[in-house]
Amino acid sequence: MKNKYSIFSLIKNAFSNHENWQRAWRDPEPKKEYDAIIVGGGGHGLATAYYLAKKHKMTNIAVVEKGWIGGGNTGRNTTIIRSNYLWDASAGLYDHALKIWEGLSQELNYNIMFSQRGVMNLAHNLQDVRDLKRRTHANRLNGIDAVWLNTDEVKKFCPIINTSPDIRYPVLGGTLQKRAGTARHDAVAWGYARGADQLGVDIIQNCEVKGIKRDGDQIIGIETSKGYIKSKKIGVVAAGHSSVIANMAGLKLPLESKPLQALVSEPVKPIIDTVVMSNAVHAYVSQSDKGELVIGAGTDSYVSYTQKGSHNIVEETLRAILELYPIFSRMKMLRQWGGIVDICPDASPIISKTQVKGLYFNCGWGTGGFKATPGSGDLFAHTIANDEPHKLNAAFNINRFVSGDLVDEHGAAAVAH
Amino acid sequence: MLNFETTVQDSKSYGDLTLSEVEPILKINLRSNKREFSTKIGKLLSIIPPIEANTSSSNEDYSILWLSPDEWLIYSNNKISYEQQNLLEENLFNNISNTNQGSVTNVTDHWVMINLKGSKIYDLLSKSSPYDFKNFKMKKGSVAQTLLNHTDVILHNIDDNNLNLFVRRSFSEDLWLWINDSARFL
Amino acid sequence: MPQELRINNNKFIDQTTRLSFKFNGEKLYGYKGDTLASALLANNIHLVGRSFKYHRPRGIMTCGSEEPNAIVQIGNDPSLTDPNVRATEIELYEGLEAFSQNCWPNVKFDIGGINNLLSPLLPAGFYYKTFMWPASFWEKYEFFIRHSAGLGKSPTKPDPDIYDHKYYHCDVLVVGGGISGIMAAKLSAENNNETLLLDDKNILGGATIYQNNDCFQIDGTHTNYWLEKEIKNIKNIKNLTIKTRTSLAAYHGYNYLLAKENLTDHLSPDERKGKIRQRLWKIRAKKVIIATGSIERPLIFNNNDRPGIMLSSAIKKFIDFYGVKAGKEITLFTNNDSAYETAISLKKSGVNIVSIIDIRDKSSSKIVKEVEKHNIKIYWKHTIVNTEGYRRISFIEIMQLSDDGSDVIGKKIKLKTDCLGISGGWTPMVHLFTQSGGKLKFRSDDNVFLPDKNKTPSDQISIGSCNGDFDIKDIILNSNKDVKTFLGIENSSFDNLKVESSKEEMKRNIWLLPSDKPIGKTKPFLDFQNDSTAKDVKLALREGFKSIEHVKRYTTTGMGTDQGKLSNMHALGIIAEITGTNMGELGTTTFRPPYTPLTFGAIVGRNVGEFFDHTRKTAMHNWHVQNKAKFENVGQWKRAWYYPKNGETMFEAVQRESKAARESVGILDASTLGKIDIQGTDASEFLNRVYTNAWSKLAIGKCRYGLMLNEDGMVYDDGVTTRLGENHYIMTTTTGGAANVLTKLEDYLQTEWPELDVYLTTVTDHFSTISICGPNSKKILSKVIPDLDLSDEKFPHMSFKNSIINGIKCRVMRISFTGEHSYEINIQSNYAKHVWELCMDAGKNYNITPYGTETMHLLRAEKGFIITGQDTDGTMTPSDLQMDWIIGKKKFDFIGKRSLYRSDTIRDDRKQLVGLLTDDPKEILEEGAQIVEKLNQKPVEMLGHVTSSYFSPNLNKSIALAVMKSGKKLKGKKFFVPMENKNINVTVTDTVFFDKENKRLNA
Amino acid sequence: MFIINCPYCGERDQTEFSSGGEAHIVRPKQPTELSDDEWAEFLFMRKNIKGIQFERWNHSHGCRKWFNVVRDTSNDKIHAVYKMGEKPPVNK
Repeated sequence: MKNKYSIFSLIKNAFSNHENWQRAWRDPEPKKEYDAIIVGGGGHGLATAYYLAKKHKMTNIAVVEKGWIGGGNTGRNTTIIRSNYLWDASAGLYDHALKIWEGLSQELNYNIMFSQRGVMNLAHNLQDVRDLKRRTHANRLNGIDAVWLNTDEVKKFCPIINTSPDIRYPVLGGTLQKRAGTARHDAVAWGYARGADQLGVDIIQNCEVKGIKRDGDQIIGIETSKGYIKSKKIGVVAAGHSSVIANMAGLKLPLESKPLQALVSEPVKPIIDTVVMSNAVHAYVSQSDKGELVIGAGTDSYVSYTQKGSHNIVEETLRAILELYPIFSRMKMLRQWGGIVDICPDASPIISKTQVKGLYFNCGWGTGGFKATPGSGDLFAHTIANDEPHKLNAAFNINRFVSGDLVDEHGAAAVAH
Repeated sequence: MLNFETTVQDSKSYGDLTLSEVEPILKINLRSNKREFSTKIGKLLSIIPPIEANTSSSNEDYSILWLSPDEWLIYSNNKISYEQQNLLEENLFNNISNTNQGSVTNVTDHWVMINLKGSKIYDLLSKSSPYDFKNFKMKKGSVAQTLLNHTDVILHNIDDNNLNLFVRRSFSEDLWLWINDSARFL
Repeated sequence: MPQELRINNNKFIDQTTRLSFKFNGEKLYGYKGDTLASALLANNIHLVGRSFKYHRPRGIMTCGSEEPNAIVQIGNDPSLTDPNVRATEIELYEGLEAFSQNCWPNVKFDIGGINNLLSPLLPAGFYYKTFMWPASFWEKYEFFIRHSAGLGKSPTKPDPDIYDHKYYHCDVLVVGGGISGIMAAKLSAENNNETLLLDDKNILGGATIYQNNDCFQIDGTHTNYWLEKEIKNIKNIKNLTIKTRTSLAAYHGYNYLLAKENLTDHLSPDERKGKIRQRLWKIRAKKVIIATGSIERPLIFNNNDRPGIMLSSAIKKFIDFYGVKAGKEITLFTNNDSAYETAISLKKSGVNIVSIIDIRDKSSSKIVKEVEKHNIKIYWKHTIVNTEGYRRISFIEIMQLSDDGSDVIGKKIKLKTDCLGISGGWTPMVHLFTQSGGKLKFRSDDNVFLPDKNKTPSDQISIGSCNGDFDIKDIILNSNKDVKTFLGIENSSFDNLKVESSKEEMKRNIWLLPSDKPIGKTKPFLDFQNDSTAKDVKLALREGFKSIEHVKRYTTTGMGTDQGKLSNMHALGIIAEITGTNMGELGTTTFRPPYTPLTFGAIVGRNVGEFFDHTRKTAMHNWHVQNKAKFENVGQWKRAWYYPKNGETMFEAVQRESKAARESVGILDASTLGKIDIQGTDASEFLNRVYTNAWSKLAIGKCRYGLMLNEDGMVYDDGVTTRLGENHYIMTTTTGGAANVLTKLEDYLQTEWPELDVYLTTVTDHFSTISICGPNSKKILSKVIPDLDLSDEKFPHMSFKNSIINGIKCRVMRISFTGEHSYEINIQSNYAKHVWELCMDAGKNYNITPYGTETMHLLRAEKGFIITGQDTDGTMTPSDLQMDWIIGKKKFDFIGKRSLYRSDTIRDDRKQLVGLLTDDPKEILEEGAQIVEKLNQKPVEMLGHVTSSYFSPNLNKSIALAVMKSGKKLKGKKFFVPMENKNINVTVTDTVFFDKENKRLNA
Repeated sequence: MFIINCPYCGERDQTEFSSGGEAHIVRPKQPTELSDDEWAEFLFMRKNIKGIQFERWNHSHGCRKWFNVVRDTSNDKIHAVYKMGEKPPVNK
């Protein structure tokens, strides 16, 4: 059993100048064979491994990661967590995740700093109002806390928003989910890694998958930069690189991988105490514990694996930010970066079996996967362990693209972040 | 006769830079990928549509701007009467559209034409156009379709530091405002 | 009062122009040419701010953009205040007001300083390990964490300043105006290249421009004099554009670079008026020469963060460039020769040097010998083990280093000093190079990462010290050679320069210098702003954070506003040492743009306020304004929404407009609909393929409604298309869909069906559309166009006529979106307002009523007509809309057809369009409200939602359209619409509420 | 921000163009004869290649022509452009 983290352990370790802290996770070499292998050591992959071990008692498993854990979209996103989705299937999935978030720090004994400071979505035209009201009604009936705010209530909840009726696209109202908020992204990966490691999961970093081995329709193992590893169950959680892995197994997925950018400002004293998102005027912003404004930009429209997007996307985003928050004009962009997001045609994820036995995919989270991390891991673990989806992820199968039963979240104007 | 009302109806100067909306002249969009099209236009207007990209051909009466390998914009260099405009449009339509040699579409009011003159016009344009004006600037008759303040524009170099800018009517007041605002800070 | 820390004879500072400024309320003065930092130092102020985590007192450490500590708030006007401004960068101006940040009540006494005492409890990542109990308390802890974090304060009022953009295309861009940049710019411009030279300072010349030392000479003169002459010369080259105060922010692919030009930040508030504050340059260069130089490294030792501890090179610049003594009793601490240059500069200006502490065994280079001549005490093979002084350094303690450098030996010596210059060698500024995609290589001689020539993207080079040349001889020789090769130049005026310098002979590097105390009891700071120490890095490694990115994130090293310019190399060095990895293999963390922070204002430029987004206006816009219309934003269009009269509410106005349109006549500006002119012999076939219904048999002069799908079978757009001639149609699209429809149709024509003879031309702006609707519409039209035969025989519903109004051609369609007898006049836009006025005039006696989009929506809902985007959401098929009639079943194919026959699109329990009536006819449903059958479930099963809802004045009851699961089968059934405070009873009906027999079309 | 060499207008800034995704996915001539699986393959399934990709771009703010681009999606380098209907200038 590892050190339990608490204020007492901090005090105790202070006396020994913090020289006796144990490793948060081991650094093992891969075994020859595992009962299951998770490809991809981001939040979703590590959570999947954690729940496989914890709930399904599969402890002879490994997570293989090309680089360092949490180094992909987990460490690059704007950390927004919410569950106010339109469709029942989405609402079920994301609210399942949100419920886990609410107790995750205690579950993992790792402070992931889940901060329920609320997420507000703004409406700027009449169709926005219809769409957001539709969503709010659906949320309420699905048991998700979401309320409609008129313009004055928006202003009251977040006074720095420019709610003047004279701006180009005035704020006509918005929705608020109070249980929503943000969490510390790195901590999520590290907390799950520590938890999984403690349960016996091998987390193998700097281990790139080079090939997927099949025997007919059955998966039998993976070629990696650290050698061949046998397993009859492979769960792929490789985000932007999902198609690359799928191609190794001879599959095509309904995905396109596109650059998504984000940026932070220099840190300042608290100025915005919630998360505000806007679809029509594409901008969303929150403030980190350090004081940086965390701002999400849009995706480029072309496929790219460079982790770099176009400057005009950043420019457009900040234009929208200054429209809604003209007080931020003198704030300075400190850092800007890009990630690779895998996007499905219906802006909903895939958590599914495939036509290859033992090969499972968890992908297509697009621009909004972080919020689903615990739920996605839990449901994917269920799917792998039972070779059947849980009822909460049944709708997110690959076959929906054949049958036409899409879960279209952008048609419904839900901001997909 | 009906009153017409254009959008900008204004002319402004900033130093040696002058901006003015040109009173509407005839504008016709041509499209064709047919072989005889060029000859036909040549016969009708005594001017051949340019084949070379980003160029124009002009005579005393008309300019024809290259827009794409199968699309051109004709405009009359001078104001001509409404009746004459109609005659020309019909003549073109009958000889091109009706003979299946391509399409002829009147776009006179689709575009607003603004004339920019002065030594700093390219400084003005470069505030919000990603286009490299180096060659355009030097070659009279050059045509560029690009973006100016995120708006589609067609630019036609008619002389040194003198160009015509075409912008869609519904965007024209907005772009005019931007041009004037930017001209203050040259 | 003369400033005793000022020296006089200095050419960069204009001592005749005195500037007064305030720091933390205290009135001080400096001179033109000062930065805030140099002016503060001249006033003997080192303590400028407090650190992020422990709130330790911090002073000015550097003289450039790498400054981690001396960052201040400028001004206190809520709209103009600037947080986190580096005192080392901001130029002094008359009336400047600066404040220390991150301290309360003040910088000298800061309550937050208690964190320093608690620091044993606050190692790296402490927050991950605690604040978890009780579970609901995190937000309360977080409140305090947030308030003690952050640095400066955001402005709280809108920024009145103006920001500008400039696209710039050039042959060669030279970044950096130090000696190598000046040489490159000259060579480039003289050889017929349009060249742009950028430098972030107000004066060109980099560090050489104040390098006035006998050891460094070019052609027999001091390097500064030589460079001055060169700079004077290049200003006259015509191909060369020079921009100072312009810092390169980001280097993107395809040689696209962003630079920020500062135009007014150095001016007094009065001088700023009416000027642009900053301009963002968007540069496309055919070739780029990076000459960004290098910055000095600190040394990492116990308590190396006190005010008064500065980079040795900064002390040199303050004395040589600004004419300011950073202290009276200065000590230098070094591992290389650079500190000796500082020593000579100080000596020349009469500053007392306590001693030089050098970790090396010995050095006998020219410059060291020169220093020895001055009888300065040098402690070879010594290190500092501790420093003292809370608000300003007062003492240092030094000890001898063991041979392997891991320990200290011998007796501790205590020295009194008021300023300590530290020099840990140099780090090339490779940020831009790596941003552009270049890969680095490691040079172990002096532990630097350099651009790898073999992994440099084409069309760029790095020269000078950013390329690892630190000796002036190498800089000149290699810059000249490399630029010549890069630009294909044969001869250069720099070919035969005679350069003299002092060659560094001896190097010794220890990333973490030992102390006599155990490391746990020391505070060797790595990242001065974020307060991360070498201990933190060690802790991270101990806990298994192996990757450098993990260490960075766990310890927050390098994540401050200086982006780790000073700290990153040491963090890497320490990780490499502990893990036994070669630094080259370890690599660096990613250098993310921008190089220095960039204001949001500069990035956005003029596109704020009225220029945020385009406003598209119709030809009748001014009429609508004059007639008090309220406007609705539809895409970028402004559309008249309703026209309130005499204080009417929106509801009242819409009721009035709706009644008028059905009872007499209404008039609508429908100009925003997209219009596409379609010509060509295959035009009919084309329409067959893009619409769901059949078009071949449409007679000339007739109109038809069409529905367009996506390939996925979902409704995409709709509108009426009119056959003008055998091969000539005019298509209308929705307002929002206009541009996308055209692009999509062109895509099919160019890509899938190039064999079709079809030409598309948009005429959306050419034609304006005036819709006249209602039983008296015919009377109006006959007045406006008396010659037109409006009889039902000659001009039936769904047909069109060419006509003339007062000599101007127009097209008149008899089509209806309201179910009323209606006409649409399409006329050239420049005449449209006049025709509108003619119609208004003609309708005077018929109470002609202009109506807006809201009334239009209401009227069409009475008839059950859909609005794509409102009643559809990208998930509706034509059949879902109860529009099976519009699917040409016999047609071989059309866009989206195949998708309609997939297993889930043919299901009959899909959501389908229905009408809804509330049991209480006065009750108006909310658009977006959900519909349920059973209330007592959890979660409640939702069957659909309300898409459109109005109070119909013509039926005197509320009506609604909705989509519901299996809606087609539900007619007559009762459901609930649950609201927050009540449940509304509704009944499913037909979608057509008004005039089901369509009698009014021909009324 | 790429520079794209429009085969008709020449080199222009990326902002003048819009991307149209993977190229050479030909719309089936007889969609009705395809199975749901085959139709889904055309509609949704994409190679999403990391490496050399053949893709479509539209010079939407210029000549409005669609054309093909050969781009390496791992470094965004454009290797070639060619017109619709033309054979790729490099091996597919």
